Amino acid sequence: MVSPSYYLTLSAILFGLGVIGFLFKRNVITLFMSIELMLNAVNLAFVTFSRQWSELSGQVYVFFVIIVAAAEAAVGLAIIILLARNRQTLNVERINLLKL
Amino acid sequence: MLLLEHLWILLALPLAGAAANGLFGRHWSKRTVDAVAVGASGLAFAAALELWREFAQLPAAELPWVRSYFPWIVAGEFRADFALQVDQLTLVMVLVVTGVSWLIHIYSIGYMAGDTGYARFFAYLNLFLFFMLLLVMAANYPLLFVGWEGVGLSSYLLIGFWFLRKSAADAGKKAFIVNRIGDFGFLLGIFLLYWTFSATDFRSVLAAVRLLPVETEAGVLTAIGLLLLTGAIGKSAQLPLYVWLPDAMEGPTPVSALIHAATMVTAGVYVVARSAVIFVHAPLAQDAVAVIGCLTAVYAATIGLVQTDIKRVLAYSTISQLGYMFLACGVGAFAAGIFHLMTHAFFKALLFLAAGSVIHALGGEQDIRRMGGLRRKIPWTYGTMLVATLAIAGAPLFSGFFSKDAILFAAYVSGHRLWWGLGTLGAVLTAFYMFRLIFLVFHGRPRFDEQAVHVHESPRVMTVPLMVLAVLSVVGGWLAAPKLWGGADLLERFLTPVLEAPAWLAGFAAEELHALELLLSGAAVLAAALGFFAAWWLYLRQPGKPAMLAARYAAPYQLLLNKYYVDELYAAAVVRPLLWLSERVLWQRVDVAVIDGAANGTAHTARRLGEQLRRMQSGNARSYAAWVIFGAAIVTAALVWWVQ
Amino acid sequence: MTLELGLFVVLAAVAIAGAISLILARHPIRSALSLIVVMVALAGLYLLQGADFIAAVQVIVYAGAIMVLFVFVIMLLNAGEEERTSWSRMAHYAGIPLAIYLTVQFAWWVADGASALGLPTAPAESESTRRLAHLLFREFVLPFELTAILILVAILGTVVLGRRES
Amino acid sequence: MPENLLLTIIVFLPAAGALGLLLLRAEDHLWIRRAALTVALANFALSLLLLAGFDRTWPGYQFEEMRPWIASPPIHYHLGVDGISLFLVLLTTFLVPVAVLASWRGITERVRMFHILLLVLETGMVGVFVALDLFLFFVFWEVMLVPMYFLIGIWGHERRIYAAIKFVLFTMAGSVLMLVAILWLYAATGSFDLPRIQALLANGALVLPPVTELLLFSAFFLAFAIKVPLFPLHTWLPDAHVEAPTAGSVLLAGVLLKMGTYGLLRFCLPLFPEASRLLAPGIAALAIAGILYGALVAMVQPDLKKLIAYSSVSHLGFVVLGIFAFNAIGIEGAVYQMLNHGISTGGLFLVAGMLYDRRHTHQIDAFGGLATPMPMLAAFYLLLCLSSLGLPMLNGFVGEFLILLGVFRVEKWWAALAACGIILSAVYLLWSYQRVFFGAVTAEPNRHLPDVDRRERILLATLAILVLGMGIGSPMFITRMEAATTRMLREMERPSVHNVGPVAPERPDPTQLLRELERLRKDLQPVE
Amino acid sequence: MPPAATDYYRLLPEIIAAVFGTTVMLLEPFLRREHKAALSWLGMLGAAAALAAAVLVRSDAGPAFFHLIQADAFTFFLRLLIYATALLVMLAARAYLDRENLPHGEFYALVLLGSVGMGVMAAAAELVTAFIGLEISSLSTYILASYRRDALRANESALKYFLLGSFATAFFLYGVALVYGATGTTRLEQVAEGVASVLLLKLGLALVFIGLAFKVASAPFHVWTPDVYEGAPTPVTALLSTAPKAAAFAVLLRIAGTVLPATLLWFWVLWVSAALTMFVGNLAALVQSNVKRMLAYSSIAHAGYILVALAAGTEAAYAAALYYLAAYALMKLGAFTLVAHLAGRGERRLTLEDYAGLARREPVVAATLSLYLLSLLGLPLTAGFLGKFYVFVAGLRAELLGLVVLAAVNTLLGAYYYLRVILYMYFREPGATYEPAAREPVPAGTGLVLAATAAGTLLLGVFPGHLMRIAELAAASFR
Repeated sequence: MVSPSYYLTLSAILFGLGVIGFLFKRNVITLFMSIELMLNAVNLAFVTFSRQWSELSGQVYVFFVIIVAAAEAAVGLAIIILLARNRQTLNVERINLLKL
Repeated sequence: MLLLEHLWILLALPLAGAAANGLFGRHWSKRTVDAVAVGASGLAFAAALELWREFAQLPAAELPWVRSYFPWIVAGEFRADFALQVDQLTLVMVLVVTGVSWLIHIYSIGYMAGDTGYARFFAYLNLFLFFMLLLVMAANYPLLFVGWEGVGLSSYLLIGFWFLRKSAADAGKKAFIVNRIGDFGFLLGIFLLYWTFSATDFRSVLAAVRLLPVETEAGVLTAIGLLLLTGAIGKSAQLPLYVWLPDAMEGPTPVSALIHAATMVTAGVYVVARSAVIFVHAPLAQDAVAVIGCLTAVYAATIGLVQTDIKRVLAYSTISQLGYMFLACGVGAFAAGIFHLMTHAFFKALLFLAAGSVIHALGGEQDIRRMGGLRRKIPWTYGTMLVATLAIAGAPLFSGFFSKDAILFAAYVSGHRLWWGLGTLGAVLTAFYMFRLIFLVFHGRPRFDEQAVHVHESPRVMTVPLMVLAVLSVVGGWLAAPKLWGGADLLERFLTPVLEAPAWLAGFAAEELHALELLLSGAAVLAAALGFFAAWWLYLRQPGKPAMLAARYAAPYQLLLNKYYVDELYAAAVVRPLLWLSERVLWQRVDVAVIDGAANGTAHTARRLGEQLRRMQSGNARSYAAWVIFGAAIVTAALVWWVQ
Repeated sequence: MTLELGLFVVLAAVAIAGAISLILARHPIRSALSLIVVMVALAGLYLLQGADFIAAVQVIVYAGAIMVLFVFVIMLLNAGEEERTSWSRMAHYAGIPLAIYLTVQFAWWVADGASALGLPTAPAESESTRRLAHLLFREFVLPFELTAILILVAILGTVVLGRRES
Repeated sequence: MPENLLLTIIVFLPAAGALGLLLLRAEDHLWIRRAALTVALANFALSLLLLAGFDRTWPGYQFEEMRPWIASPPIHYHLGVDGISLFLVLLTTFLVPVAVLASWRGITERVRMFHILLLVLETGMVGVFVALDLFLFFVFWEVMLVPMYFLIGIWGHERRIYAAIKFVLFTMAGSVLMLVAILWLYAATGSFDLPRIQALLANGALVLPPVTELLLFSAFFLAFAIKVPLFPLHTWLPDAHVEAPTAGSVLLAGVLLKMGTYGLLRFCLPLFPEASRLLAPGIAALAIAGILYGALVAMVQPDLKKLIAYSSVSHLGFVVLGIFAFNAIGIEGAVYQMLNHGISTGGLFLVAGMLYDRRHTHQIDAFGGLATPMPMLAAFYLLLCLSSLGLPMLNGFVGEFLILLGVFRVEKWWAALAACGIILSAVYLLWSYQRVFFGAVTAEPNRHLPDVDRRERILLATLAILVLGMGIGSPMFITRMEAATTRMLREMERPSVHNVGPVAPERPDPTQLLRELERLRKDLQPVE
Repeated sequence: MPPAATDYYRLLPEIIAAVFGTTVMLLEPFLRREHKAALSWLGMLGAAAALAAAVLVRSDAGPAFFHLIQADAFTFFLRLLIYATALLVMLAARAYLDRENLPHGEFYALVLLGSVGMGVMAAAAELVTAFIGLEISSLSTYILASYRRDALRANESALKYFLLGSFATAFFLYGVALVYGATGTTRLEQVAEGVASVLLLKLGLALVFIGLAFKVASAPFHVWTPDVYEGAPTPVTALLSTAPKAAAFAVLLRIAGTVLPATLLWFWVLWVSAALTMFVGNLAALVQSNVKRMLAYSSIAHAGYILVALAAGTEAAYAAALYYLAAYALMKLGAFTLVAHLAGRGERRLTLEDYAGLARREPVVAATLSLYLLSLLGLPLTAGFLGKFYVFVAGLRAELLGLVVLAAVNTLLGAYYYLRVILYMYFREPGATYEPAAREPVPAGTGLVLAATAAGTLLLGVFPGHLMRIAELAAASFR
């Protein structure tokens, strides 16, 4: 049986990669994907802990997270589309009308 | 006993006059103004006479006679009442003040006739009389200080009476400020008195001082004495605070006569005499009085030698004579000081009024180099002024002869030969510059344009006071005349209950003293004669000589002419540095640069920090994320590692 | 090395590779596909841990629905390769190092903390999906219903944002 | 003392009046002025009732009102006056109508707002002097900033904005720390009630560690010192004074500065006697520095108002010095000097304002020879100058004299140094007077300036009467302060471990004892 | 055992809001264009009904839905705050939507549904429930921020808000997972009971804090705030700066109050964060010339003051924090509503210059805005002062002298820029940008909001007792 710490370490690494991605990417869509990656890492942690504690509630949480992710995706992509239409760019670096 | 019970009436009369003329005088005719002002001062004089009468009937046990009218300052345990007192000293002062003042009021009717500020002038004059009476009648030091400052105020107002002239306004301001410097000391003296005796009224303080031993070295009484002396120096224009008095001649001449010769400037002498007990118990302070008086007497006389403004000569003469009074007090002859104060009031007032009459006659000319030969044109003026000159020079049987003689005698007998010597030298100088004045003004040839100036004798209203004063200048000294044949000085005897009798008298036998008296009188007369002849020689016999001498001894002459450059010295050493310090350092550096700079700097720093923070807000979402990560790193590290 | 461990290693490697590829890929489509790979790998890991239902949902909803949406949007917007614009200095000099640090540090801490937990005490449950359903509709009925509102909001959002200007 | 509402009415009548002004049309300038004047005068009349009902023998607070306001934390609406605050209240209510009259001609824009602010300001000012609850005090203290900010900012002169901001920020810089100190005291005592906290401190129920006391004292002191203003925290003052409209300057100099010195007396000394004593030499040094510095800088000001402002720095230095003499003479002198300064400096600003109304400048250079066209104004101004420079028989002398006398008993050199200020005050006042009024008229526009009109004459004559009256009749005022001052000084003698000195046994006064019991009973009543 | 009626009863306000929100949404397509504005009445009715329900439910405090939520006094306080805010925002938005020609129905629906999420956050006694509440509120506010669809700034604001918000939420969620892992539960009451791994719990709580700190905009997680607040439609900014913030604070408070380890763990972080937040907010606000952005920075600063109370960590401090939240909501709502009105069509007039001489043109408006600003500054007799007062007292009682002094100093910084706005309105003459024609009367709804908030600001400033009593009861519910 694989130690939960392996899974958790993996989840931490994926979460971290999501964070790195958020910083590294410029395209707002990929930025958003990085967030999805982070959520996935969280899900992995939930599932692992769920097994750890023999508690199914962890899996319920994952279910919720997925729903949330879906809702977020819908809204987020809608915002992105709107923005792309209005500004003709997806580069987050160019979206800096508001500053200082 | 109306006036003894209601001493305030004496004060109320001139105050009412001042208030009436000050508030409504502008709308009144000249006659009404005259009536009010002269009436007020005349009534005051009458009241003073009545007071004298009533006073004479008082049993000695009731002296000093004090009446308290209302509490004036009460705080904590401190209490100063509005209390007036009468004793012999006060009475002499009151009589001199009201009498001379009344005469000068009358004189002013003529002298000021053409002035636009007629009512204002008389209001000020009455106000002065009020404060002067308050000064001499006050029963405690704080109230005396009221009069003290009050006469200073009146002096300020009257010097600057012709305020359109900058020099007049300047002079008034200067007088007030220099006096304030003295008052600073006076005030501290009062504080020290209160600190020492927990009282400020004369009766308690002086009684307490009598119980103390004579201080052989500097102690609290010495300190009090010196502080009071500081005040007196300011008010009586002694070294080094005399500088305001010559400038004060910017005021109308009656003012110079009343305030800057006869009365106000003698307030310093009055205070020293009033505090005689203190000075007697503090020999160091008393010596200081004498030294200052002596030096001033000679110093001012030397300057008087070469001055060319008729009023300035008289001003320096006043300073010099005040020095004599100080000298008298300093050697313990307070009564002599007061005596000289009185005679001086007569002849110096007369001199000024006569000088005013001359100026009047010449249409405002004050420079003696442009006078001359007036003797026949204004005989009354000439006659009275001559009388006064003889009095001040110490011609035998004139009042000044007796009073000055008493002072020099005291100086000599008390063992201060040097001071006597200096005093006698001063007498020579006095005689010299006074006769120089007389000769230059009234004798010789007119040095003014006789066509342009219509010389005329002054009206009766001006000459009558001159005559009265001339009489007084002659007879004023006869109170002491008995001394010449071994009798007692009547005034001195009258004043003795108040003033300490000089201790050194005890060491001499009466005959011995009398002999000495005659000897010293002779010396004084010789001194006066010397001065007279020198003046006669230089200004009548050899009129070209003075200019020659001035050319030969240019440096000393210039030094004297420029009054030893003291005004310039003060300006360079005190006034300008202070202005520079205030403007350049305190205001522009400390205030603007340092303090405001610090305040604005703080604001500026805050704004700069704000700008920095603002730059954080680059508008770039990725950098925002970086901030979040930055915070996350810190928070997690803090929680995991640092917090237990 | 058990089968489980072997599978874990393989899946974990795939997931990490996918994640890195997501970051490094310059075209959004590639990134999206990488993410799908990660998700599928994760689904495998869920299976490994006995979370069958979640694994299924992961594939169907996440990989299937959400990612399709992403791809669709990428196509719709005709997003090309990422521009290489200048870095924000903050993100460059502080952000990236810090993010890498955080990754390592998190992994370290989590591994450290998880080792304290030890191994699961009970074996994986049978019929977990049924129990899951019970949980979902009893104990967690509130969040469940709340997600309904969430979705309502999302719908509303797309309507608001996507509606043509009238 | 029966419960009555007099103080409440005096505090809030102006505010109510301000609301009333809202009912008038904004264009009705004359009626607005009249209404404001009526309210202000009515309030002055009411405050005279205080004087009438004041019991000069009773050392505690009078006309007390105490009502619960906020339950948690326990904050009371607690008002009261004693001999110290009584006259400050009177001064305030007196100066407000003066300010209204002073603005009669000078203020022509936004007249309604101006008077509303003026009246609101009055509420704040009176409130500060009568509040006995620390919280309430702070409320009034801060609230009064706002109208002043507007008064300076809207109706001020060229640099009004800078001055207004500076005024508020300086004041707030002190008051925020004071707030912290007040709250700290609350945290320590559970009460905001000044008498109660004082009682706790006095009977030893609460002992502040020396460092704490020092910190608390400093926090309070800073707030008050800025307000006074004590050198070197004074730089807001010249700016605020110069830029403020006449009414603002009058109230600023007349009342607002007194809040600082009043605060020192009401809070710093009784609450933190040890710290006060410890820091007294330093504070006295600052006060003396302020006296001399203010005078010297005043001397070289080219702007009349600025000159008067710096003279305030100098004068208030005297007041602070007197307070820190810790004896009845000095403190009574200080309180009296507060009143005097309010009147004479208020008056000076008034005249400066009248000159401004005519010439629209404060530059001394622009004047000269004004005594010729306007002799009455010159006379009044001279009187005020003389009062300000402490001429005996005028009010200023009594205060300065007592202060110096009180200080002299403590430390001779302080008094000696401070007395130099008396010389300097003569210098700058007379010099400026000469430059403004004496000499020939040089500038053409000055030649035909109108002399004082009826309104101005009434104003100035009132002030002149006060100046004279207070110079002669000072016991009428000071005897009423006596009891409160003595009480305060007694409160400073705390039975502490640090100084167990011989304290003269008090002669017990049966009626006083009863009163003490009465107040103790009141204090012990449970809150809510 | 399915949830009983009491469970639903205790959630009644949220249910009502959700029902009304849905109804508004469903009705919208069926109404004619000119009638759609009427939906605002329905929306407001919903908020009012939710408020009424909150009062109703108050008497029946207790847990519901298997301890996922707690309908206690604390929840009650926040429900009042949230639904009242929602009500006022809808009232104020009506005129704004008309002016900007924006659709009505969805706005009200989103506000109502969003407030359901916030209500859930306030009530949540379990982290995942709180998360879902947070998501509901976040999603609706993302959408609202972008409500002016064709305005570039609004788009950008929404995008930044969305990206960074989701990013931070992920942190929060990861924290929840770790807490779950460390303790086997996400129910707050049980978290402290069985801690299996302290390290994981610490990390988890740290991440939870980060997520929430982002939402309350405490430094250095505040960076998104100015941009988002500036870009969003102003009524939305009013909402953003108040209700979601309050809800996030509610979660923070509930965790800090219920989970003992959190209280201890967070202390220093809260301390530093409070100090930093105040300074960052105030200092940056000093140099703003855009009023809306300045108010955004001021929001940051105010979060700092509330964090002072959180750091104090006593019951009185929590009460103070709640009071502050209410006071803050009042003045911020008022201020932003006014800014929205003054900005004019297209939100063009937002700079200080545009405010120059406002007092001349619209004295009442200027006076009202001054009131809000003075309250934000913390001048006595306003709600803002008492908020600060309570916070300071609590801080001093918890012996946080240093932090309180810093807060006091910050008040001074705040004075500068708040007074500067007043200065422009009163002391300056109208500038070049002023167009006399652009003057618009205050719409009735806006006026009502202004009247209510102004009255509230004054009332809470003079008689804070009543609200404080409720706040104290609320804070006592963690006992």
